[in-house]
Amino acid sequence: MITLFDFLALSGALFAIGLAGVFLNRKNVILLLMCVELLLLAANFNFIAFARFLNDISGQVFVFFILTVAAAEASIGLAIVVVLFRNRSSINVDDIDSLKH
Amino acid sequence: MIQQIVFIVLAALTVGSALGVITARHTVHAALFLVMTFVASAGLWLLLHAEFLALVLVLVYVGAVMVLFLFIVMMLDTDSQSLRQGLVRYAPLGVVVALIVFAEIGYVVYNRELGVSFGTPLPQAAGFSNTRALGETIYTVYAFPFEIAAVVLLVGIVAAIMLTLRRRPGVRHQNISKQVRVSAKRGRLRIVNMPSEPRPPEKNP
Amino acid sequence: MSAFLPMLLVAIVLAPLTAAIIVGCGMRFIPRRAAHVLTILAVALSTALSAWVLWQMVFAGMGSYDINLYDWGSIGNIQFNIGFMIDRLSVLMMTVVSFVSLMVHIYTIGYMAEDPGYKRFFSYISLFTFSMLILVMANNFLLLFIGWELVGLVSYLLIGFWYTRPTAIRAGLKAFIVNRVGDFGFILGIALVLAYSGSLDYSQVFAHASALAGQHLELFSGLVWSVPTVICILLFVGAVGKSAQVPLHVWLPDSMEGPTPISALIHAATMVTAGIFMVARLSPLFELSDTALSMVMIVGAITALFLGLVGIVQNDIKRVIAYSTISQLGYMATALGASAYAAGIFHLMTHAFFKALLFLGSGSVIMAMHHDQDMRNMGGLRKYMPITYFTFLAGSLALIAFPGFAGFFSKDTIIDAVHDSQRTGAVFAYWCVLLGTFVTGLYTFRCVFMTFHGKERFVVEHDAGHDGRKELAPGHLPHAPRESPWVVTVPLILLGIASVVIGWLTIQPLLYGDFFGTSIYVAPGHHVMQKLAEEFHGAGAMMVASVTTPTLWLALAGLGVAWFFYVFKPAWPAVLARWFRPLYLLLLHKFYFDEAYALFVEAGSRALGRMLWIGGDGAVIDGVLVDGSARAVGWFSRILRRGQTGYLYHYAFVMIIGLCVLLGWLLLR
Amino acid sequence: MPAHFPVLSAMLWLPIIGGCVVLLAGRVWPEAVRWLALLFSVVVFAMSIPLWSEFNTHTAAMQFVEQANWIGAFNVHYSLGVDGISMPLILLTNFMTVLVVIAGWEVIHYKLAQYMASFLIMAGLMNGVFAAMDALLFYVLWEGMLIPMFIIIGIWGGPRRIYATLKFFLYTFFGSVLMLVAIIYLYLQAGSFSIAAFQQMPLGMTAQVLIFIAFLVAFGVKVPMWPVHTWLPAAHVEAPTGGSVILAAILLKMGTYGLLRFSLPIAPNASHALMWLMIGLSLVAIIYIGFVSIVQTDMKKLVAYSSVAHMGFCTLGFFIIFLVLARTANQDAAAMGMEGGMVQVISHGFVSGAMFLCIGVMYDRLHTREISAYGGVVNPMPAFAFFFVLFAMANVALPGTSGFVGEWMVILATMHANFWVAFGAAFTLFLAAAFTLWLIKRVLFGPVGNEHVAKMQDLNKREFVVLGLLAVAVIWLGVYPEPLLNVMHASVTNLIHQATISKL
Repeated sequence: MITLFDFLALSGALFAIGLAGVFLNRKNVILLLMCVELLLLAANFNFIAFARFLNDISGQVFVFFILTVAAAEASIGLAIVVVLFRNRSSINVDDIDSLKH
Repeated sequence: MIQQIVFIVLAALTVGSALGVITARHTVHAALFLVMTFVASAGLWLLLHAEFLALVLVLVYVGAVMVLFLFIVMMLDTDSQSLRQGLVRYAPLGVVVALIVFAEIGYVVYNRELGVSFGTPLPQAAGFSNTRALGETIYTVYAFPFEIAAVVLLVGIVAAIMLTLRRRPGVRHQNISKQVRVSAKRGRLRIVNMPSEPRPPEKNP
Repeated sequence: MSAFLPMLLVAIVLAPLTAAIIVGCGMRFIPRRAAHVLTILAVALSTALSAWVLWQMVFAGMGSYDINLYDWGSIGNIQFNIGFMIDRLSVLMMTVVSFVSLMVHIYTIGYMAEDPGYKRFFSYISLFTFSMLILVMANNFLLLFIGWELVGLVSYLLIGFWYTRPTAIRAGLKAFIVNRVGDFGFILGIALVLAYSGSLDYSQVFAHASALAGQHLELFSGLVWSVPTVICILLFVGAVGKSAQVPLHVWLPDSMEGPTPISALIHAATMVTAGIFMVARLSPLFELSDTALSMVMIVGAITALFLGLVGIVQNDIKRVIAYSTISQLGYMATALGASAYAAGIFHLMTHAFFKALLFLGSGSVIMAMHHDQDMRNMGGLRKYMPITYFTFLAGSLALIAFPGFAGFFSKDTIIDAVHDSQRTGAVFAYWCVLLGTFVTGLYTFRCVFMTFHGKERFVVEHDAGHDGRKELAPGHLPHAPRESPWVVTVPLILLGIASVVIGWLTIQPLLYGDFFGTSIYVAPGHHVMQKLAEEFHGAGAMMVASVTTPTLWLALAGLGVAWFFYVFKPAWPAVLARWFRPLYLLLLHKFYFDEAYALFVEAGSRALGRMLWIGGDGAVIDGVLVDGSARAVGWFSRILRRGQTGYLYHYAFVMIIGLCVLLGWLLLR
Repeated sequence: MPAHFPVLSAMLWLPIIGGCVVLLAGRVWPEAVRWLALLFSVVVFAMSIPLWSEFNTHTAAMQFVEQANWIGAFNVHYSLGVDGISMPLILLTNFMTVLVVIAGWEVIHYKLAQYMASFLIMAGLMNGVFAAMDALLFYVLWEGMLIPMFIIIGIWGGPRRIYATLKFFLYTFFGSVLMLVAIIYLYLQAGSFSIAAFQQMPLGMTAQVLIFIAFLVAFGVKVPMWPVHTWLPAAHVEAPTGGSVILAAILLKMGTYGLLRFSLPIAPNASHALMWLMIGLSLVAIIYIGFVSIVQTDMKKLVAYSSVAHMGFCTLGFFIIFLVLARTANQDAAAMGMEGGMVQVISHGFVSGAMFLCIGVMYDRLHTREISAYGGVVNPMPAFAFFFVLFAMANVALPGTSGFVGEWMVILATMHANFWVAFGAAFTLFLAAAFTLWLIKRVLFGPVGNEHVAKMQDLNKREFVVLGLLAVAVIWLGVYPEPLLNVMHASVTNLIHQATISKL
């Protein structure tokens, strides 16, 4: 039998990998966005698993919304990356430091 | 039994490709790994009887969002070598943090009473349609949030367009509406009132 | 009669004020002639009405009169009123003030004839008359103080009348500020009166004066003062300022920068005597404190002698008279200190006439000399301006107390009164005032001889242009000195007559008759005047008796010395000045009062101000407290800023790690 | 005017509406801006006259009261009312606003509509501050009023205006934040924001002392008391003439008003315990600042410092009451001190406003405030010199001018309490004379200082009207202050009563 625990463990692993990805690929904005997608995916896993095991469809509704927002986020994030690249010819996070100077 | 085998395979595939996302040398590879993760996840969601969302994940995420990612990655001429510099510097920290978070999550999941029965999902009635149930809930209970989600997407579209819109100087346009609106009285013709006889010459110019 | 009187009193006061306002505000619109006609009519009205009230009081048996006009302000039981108290003392002052003011008004027509500020001047002196009248007519301390300050204001404005002269405006400022130092004590004294008697009305305060006597005040811990002593000393500080007593006399000589009519009116006859009047008016309070009266006497005596000495070395004709004024005010103060208030007021009155005369006479001389005031450039003017000479001489004789002239009666009485006084310091005061007569004789006739006798030390330049427009060096005149016009000489003659006869006529009623009645209070045991009254056998007898007193001979000795040095051997004074150089310098520098004040008060307060401003406000408050706290915040922020690297991923890391820690804390707690 | 007419609301809102109308007119009809501003200010002033004429002088209760719910959840009310302490201040505000509008008539060219609107809006807010009976309403208006002043100094100010506005804003804001804390504490204790409830509520000694100090910082900055006065010279020097006038004439008065409305009645025991602190600070203000004023070289700074010294008299008069009552139990003498302080408040409004206007008149001609740039101004400008000397004399507290009344009453009341305090207070007699008349001497008198001075034009009609109105006010108050005292008396007596009963 596949238990709830299995799914939660899997989502935990995905979440941890997403976090580690933020640390590893700290310079590449596109990869950072991908890591965020991983984090969201982990969260979605939890929702769906709980929806299944509690037999409550609302969990899936939330996933639906999260997907919506994630899509919007990804599109705007990528648009920003494009503008950024256009202005700076780089997507290196190290170069985005006008807040510091 | 088959389900368990499928689960193990898909879970391994998910975790493995997720690891691939964060460790891939090239951004394109990372994106492709992410596609793999999503596809495997969609399979897992099918196991959880979330057929509609599994399909949405594949169609919208893999089909649209990830393509967009690949588009951008390929469109921008990024120097992936410089981006990977100093990768190891924070890697131990990342691993430690990831382990800690994983341990914490595991602790929560394992030790705390979550209020649900582990391992025994309730059986579903015959003829149950996941899509129909989801649709009934979304269009009744969550109708208003659903509309807001639509607005969020609209805003996302508008914002993305506005951000990337570029006005190039020196491009000649035709402004049709301006051309149509033009009239003789406004702007084209000016009637100047001139004195009919010349002024006496001023002493000091 | 009594329904009519308040209106009449208000008319006395308001007539000059109205004239002053009309002339002052309408300065641009009314002609010059209207300015003097209007003000003179107003002051003449005041004079006539005052004289009428005086007549009513003395001969028609009118009693004293106390009336409140309106309620200036009231807080529960504390009432501040505007009201008049008319008794024999105030009505005498009113008459003297308005009469002298009238004379000065008339004189001004001639003296200021060519001045561009003609109308302004008339406005000011009318305003002054108003202020002085409310000062003397007040029935409470508030109105007294109001009048007291207003005369100070007008004095300030008039000393600085020629506002383009730096010395004049400086003198005006000095006069005001020095007077304010006196007022500092005055207002504290008034405040004490209110605090201990609950009222500011003379009648109330005097009625409860005896209750004050028993009260004490601990100013310094362990040092207990009686309340009347503190009050009277503080009030007298005001008088010291206003009446130019040591050490606040320094403003009066400088005030001679003002036009001469003002010197006559304000700085000789009326305003400077306000302090004397005030002490006499408040005699019921002063009688409670022997200490305060001793102080009054000693200060007065010092002023009388030592500032007279300064007069000997001055060369500016007006300054000589100014120092004589200070000295004579010292005599008056000494009389007050000896409880001889009547004698003090009597001297005030005679002095008002003859000193106004002297100033107006000197003004006449100054006009003839084309506004040159240095006596070293005069001499022999007697034959050019006989009227001025004889009136001036009359005034001088009155000043040195020559028998028969007004000053004789008043000054001799003062000296006798001080002689008889038993008060602490009376012996010292007696010797001061006695020696003072010699000094008076000396400087007065030095002035007369240098101005009117001897060689002519001025040069007449006939070719200098008859219009006199060309600037001439001091001592150079475009034409020979001439007698002044009638508007100048008539007041001189009138005042001259008054200076001769006023003492003779009024000594009997004023000093030994019961003229002042209840308006001056002398405590039992302080009656020096009673003793004098027993020895008094009429004005003629007093004159005869004076031959046997040292006073006359000292004065004549002064006169003789003056004649010797300034007519007989005019070269000797310079030799003497060389021989006694330190003494000469001391006198020439007026005992270095001005220098000391300039150094300690003026420069000192400026240095203190600068120190407080730059050191206190700038360095401590702004530097340490305000900027210091700003710097502390800045320092703290600089440390915090290190955390803000500006790198996106650092913020992300902090968020993630924070999340970890938060989660861990939630789990482990 | 009908009896139920909400006159105080009109005082509060009409100027604000007027300000908006003027702003609008600046866009659509710029020629009318001046006249509209004048119209509104005069109408408001005219409407405030009934406050005086229909005022009941026999009661200390609030009059012309208006009450409405504002924020029900927190028990906040929109409640307005005046007593004898606030009513004269409202009249003063509206009077000075008229003068400021006239004074800016042709001097201001840059953004005229905004300038006029700022003053109108500020007048409304200040009226509201004086009329508010609800602490939160008071606080909101108090803070709101900072904004127009901030704008006035920041836009029409001198070269260092940004520094001055920041200093001004930070100082006052620092104080008022503490006040907000105190108000919230009091609300939690009383369950309502009504000032009257605050005044009646018992409070422990520690709480009283803390509240007193919080209010003291807020109001002391505004008064301003030594040592939190250094923003004032900076702000005055940089502010335009109208700003200086309102700043000196009204804004400072809000500090003294706050002391009377909040500190004394809400924390009477703390006031009593800390009276020596207040008396000491007042005396320091009078003497220390007097000396500092002497050495100023900038005319506006000099008058600003002299304001600090004069406001010292107000606070001295307010807090001497405890000492007077302790020494003599003489209620009338205590009332005299407090009323003297109040008269000084009003009088200083006229006098300092007039002084700043006079300096503004000269500044408009020569564009400098340095004393040394002038000299002999009386020669080209005799009429101006008349007014300047008159107001200088009021600044010196010469009898017959309004400046005298307050100082006289305060010194006399102080003498009931302590000789040496009165002695210190009386220093003002010659310190004020020294710095004011020395200024007059250097600026007005003497030969014409330079060719710029020689070219100065005498007052025009507009300036003459402004200064003339002030001169009338100054002399009227000096010659006959009884009407003003009469208005205040009942409220002051009540306040002294409140301040002397223990709330422990």
